[in-house]
Amino acid sequence: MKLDQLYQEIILDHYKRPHGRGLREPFDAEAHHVNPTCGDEVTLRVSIKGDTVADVSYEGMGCSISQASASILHELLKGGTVEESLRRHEAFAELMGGRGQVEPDEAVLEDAVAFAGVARYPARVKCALLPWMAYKDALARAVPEEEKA
Amino acid sequence: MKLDQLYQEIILDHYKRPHGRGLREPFDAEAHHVNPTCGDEVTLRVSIKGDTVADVSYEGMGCSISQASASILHELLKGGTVEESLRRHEAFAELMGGRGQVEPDEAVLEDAVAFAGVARYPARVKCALLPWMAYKDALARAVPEEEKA
Amino acid sequence: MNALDVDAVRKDFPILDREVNGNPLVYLDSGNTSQKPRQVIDAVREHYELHNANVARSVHTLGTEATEAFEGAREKVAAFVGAGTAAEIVFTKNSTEAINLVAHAFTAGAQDPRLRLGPGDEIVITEMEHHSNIVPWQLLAQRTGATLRWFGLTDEGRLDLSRLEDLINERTKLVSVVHYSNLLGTINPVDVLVARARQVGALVLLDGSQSVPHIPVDVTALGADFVAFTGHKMLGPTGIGALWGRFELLDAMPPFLGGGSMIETVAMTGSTFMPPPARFEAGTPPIAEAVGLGAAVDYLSAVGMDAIQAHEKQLTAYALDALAATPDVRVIGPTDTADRGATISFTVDGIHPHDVGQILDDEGVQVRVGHHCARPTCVRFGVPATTRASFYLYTTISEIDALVRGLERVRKVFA
Amino acid sequence: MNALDVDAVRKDFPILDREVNGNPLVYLDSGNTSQKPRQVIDAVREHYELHNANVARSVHTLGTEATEAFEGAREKVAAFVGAGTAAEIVFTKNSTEAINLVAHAFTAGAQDPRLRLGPGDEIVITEMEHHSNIVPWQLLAQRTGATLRWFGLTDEGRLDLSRLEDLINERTKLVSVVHYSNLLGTINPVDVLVARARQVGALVLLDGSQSVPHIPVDVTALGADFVAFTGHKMLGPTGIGALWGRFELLDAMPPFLGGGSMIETVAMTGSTFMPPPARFEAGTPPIAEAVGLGAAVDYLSAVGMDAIQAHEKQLTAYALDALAATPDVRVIGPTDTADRGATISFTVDGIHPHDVGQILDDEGVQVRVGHHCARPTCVRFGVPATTRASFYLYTTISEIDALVRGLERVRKVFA
Ligand SMILES: Cc1ncc(COP(=O)(O)O)c(C=O)c1O
Ligand SMILES: Cc1ncc(COP(=O)(O)O)c(C=O)c1O
Repeated sequence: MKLDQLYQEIILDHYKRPHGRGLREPFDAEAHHVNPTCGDEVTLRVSIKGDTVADVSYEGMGCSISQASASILHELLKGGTVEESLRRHEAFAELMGGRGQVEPDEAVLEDAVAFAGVARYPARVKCALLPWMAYKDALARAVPEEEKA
Repeated sequence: MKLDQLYQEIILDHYKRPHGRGLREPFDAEAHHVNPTCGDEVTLRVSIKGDTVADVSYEGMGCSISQASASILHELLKGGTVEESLRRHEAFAELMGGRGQVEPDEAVLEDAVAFAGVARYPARVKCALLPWMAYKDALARAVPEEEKA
Repeated sequence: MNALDVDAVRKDFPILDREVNGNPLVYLDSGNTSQKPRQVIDAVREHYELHNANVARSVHTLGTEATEAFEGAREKVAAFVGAGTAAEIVFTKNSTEAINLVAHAFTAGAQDPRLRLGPGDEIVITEMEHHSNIVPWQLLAQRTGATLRWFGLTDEGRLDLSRLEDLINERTKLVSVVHYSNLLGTINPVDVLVARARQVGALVLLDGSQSVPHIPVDVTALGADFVAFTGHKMLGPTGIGALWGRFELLDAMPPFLGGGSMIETVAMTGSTFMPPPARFEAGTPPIAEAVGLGAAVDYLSAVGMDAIQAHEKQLTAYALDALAATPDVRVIGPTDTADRGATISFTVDGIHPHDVGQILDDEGVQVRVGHHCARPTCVRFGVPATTRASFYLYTTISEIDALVRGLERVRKVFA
Repeated sequence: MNALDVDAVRKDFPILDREVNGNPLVYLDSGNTSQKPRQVIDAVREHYELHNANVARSVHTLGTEATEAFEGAREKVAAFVGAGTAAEIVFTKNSTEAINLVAHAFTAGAQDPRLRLGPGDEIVITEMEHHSNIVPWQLLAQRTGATLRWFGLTDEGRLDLSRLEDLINERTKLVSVVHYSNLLGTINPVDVLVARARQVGALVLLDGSQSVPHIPVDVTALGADFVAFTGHKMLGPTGIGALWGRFELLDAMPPFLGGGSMIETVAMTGSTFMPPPARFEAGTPPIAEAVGLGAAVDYLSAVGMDAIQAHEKQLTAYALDALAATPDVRVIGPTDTADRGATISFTVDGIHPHDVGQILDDEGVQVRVGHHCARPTCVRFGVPATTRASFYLYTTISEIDALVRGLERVRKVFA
């Protein structure tokens, strides 16, 4: 069943019991993203300590896909290095843009491989990407270009 | 042949040898009309003496139909009463709007019955009407409403 | 009035034979765009296969045929909405353009005092407008310094008319209100608004995008100055809409888009313009689309707008009852059939509309989810989005049953 | 490059089987609007029969299919004109709207200095423009107090470039020029104009309404900032056109029409807008029309734009020779095939174009007569109107013979 691939157990679990939800202090930057077609919103904060993503906190309204995606993002990126987070970001974006043709790398994406089914639903891809776009935006503000070089 | 009904001998004659062409003095009012789709233009003057249309003079650029129509208008209206000219105007407009279904009254329209065939060509009806519309306009300016009453 | 034979109607809509995700298509998104009967699809095809040419510019036979078809469609549309003359129908690309066209007629330097707008002047809308009847006025207010004001809504989803006299006052230049809300289903009391606007000398625009397709509309009887509507929601093609306006008022308006076919004469140093409707139809118009829209209003008239309204009322009553019986469903908008159309927005407790829509889609049931281009209405009712089912002449009771069954499945997935 | 097989092409155009006044249709009015191949007509029909839904708003299957078809069409059109990305293609209702959209981006208070326009600033056009590339600039000049200037023409129907440096100068904000004149057939030297505009920092808009359908156009290589074109002249449906613009520049432009789908978020107190192209596509777009236009560019690409250009060059050479051999015919515009397209305007001594067109129509030959929405060009050449024959990929040599035979009959009737 196609629908079961979309609403995988992992996704529904994260949706019902989101991890790391809530906006926390301290943080280095915040980004607010909206999906204009459906009105889903997420506010996301990052706290960077040296090379490490010390915290990702978020708050938002949206469907199961966008909410679960934020929860999994938190799990996946918090505590890792900034570089690692960008690698995971890229892998996730690639998976979502792959229209179901991209084989996800479980070593990089862990629980997020559950989103492979979402890639088959073009209308939902934006939901899954919403927190990730906000993350990238917040990170760019927290770590200015000069510093990265 | 449909085309022969459009380009009747009378129409072609009036086109090649127009009657009363040229702008003359004295005149009471002038009207300039343009057909925006094709650029045909006519400038038409009326001179009214009492109840009589003393002169209709005109100048214009346009196709055989609009030019012949101006020439026949001159023939038909000049020298008659204002009231008669309006009756002829009405009969001509009715003929042109009739899509070929109106039987023209030769007693009223004389040579202008030759335009019966034009009514079948919606794109050309405006050409035939151009000088008649200018006439009505000029007349309205020459004979203000109050006076008519 | 003849009753509507929904089985016969459905045979005219080829798409209704389709399956979606292995289930028969249950199209409950007509408020978004309607499906098209064979008669409309064929009219467009035939036009291209036999009569295609540009209009108003040619003496040749094809051009004459195309022009007659195009102007004939204008006459049909005019008759359909009760316009005084066909010259009162301006073809646009959609409702949105029709509304923007009116908005651009208002300027600080307008010759006609009714269209002169500046600081201190007010435009009044409502909190239940589609974005297409909000943003043009926000942009106009920015351009001119005029103030935008709006009616609030009652909890039932009706206009809050308690501040009528305050909101529509001597400073009001224009009242622009949706006739039939695309989110709430509410049908607004046009008579009350028009009467008050007349008292203060304000113009009235009705957004008829949802009313013209679904209920008999007589623009003359309504008493407004402008009515905007859109072809694709009334069985017609995409790419065409219309603005009806009182001729005298249209004639007082300056041109909007400039270009071919709207001019009287052009010189490099300046141009003069045609009377309406040509003045507002710059460039090649949607010709085949007008022909299709003409076929659409023929179809609607043949079925009968009264019959369509009665059919939709029956569906709405049935659906409202069915949804009332489901405890976790909350209808946003009027919950009885008085002054409401066949568009029902609702939320399902604890489940986001996106997820509701997704699972319904799996069952073949096509509903719209989101803010329905009426975000302020969502904000007013404290919801980020809703699920919306909207019906039309081809909708059946059993399709509403499919919706209700689908909602059970939604609950199961998210249990 | 494969040569064009005109017999095979003609089989794809159902209308070409038609008779007009008892004669086979000879359609020589493609510059006005083109005929449509079966492939385009079918794509539109199939869309309505199988995939019709609104776009960008639904999670349901039909909505997803319609959105993919619509955005897929944008990608096809982008590739067809060599745009960097599909986001550089804004769908409009026709060329005219595309040009007006750009005109409305210029205001006194614009944030971007390139779009700031007021007294002292200049906009430059030419004497060979279509009304759609004249009137929007006249209206803009009126709104802002800017000055409209224009290139004159040589007797041969070319731009008079002798005043290039004077006309395009430090005060020039925009140069808006037709790429391929719809009256004269002249193809203008874009490189010269762009180079000069770049020197003085002016933007360049090309009216590609006639070029995009008939010659290979690569917007990136042309170096302009905007190119406007229209679907119905390139085998596509009516009701759709496009504006190509450099993304960075589109992104600097304020919205034009306000409404659904162009917003990011709407509150009663103010709204924010989407990036291009959505920012400029308010309301329901011409969805089925985009699908049809996508099929049209597929068709053109399959035949090959090089092959079409070569075919038309051959027809033009033949027609220019044939007309040169008729002593009472005067061609208005270039009389050789260098830098000219397959559109030939002419006058017949002593016979008004209306009469020429009427008699040709009786023979089945469909030509356009009048000022072709380019009245200033007529004035420049001292004629009230012309007769115009314009060719396309389906035109044959024997159709040009029919035109010449028709002209003999014209002479006979008016002998
Ligand atoms: C050169 C030129 N520009 C602009 C236009 C206007 O195109 P449309 O009528 O599709 O807006 C045309 C065609 O009519 C044209 O030939
Ligand atoms: C109430 C209302 N107004 C305006 C519109 C805009 O119509 P269109 O998108 O056809 O311009 C719609 C539909 O989307 C609507 O429902």
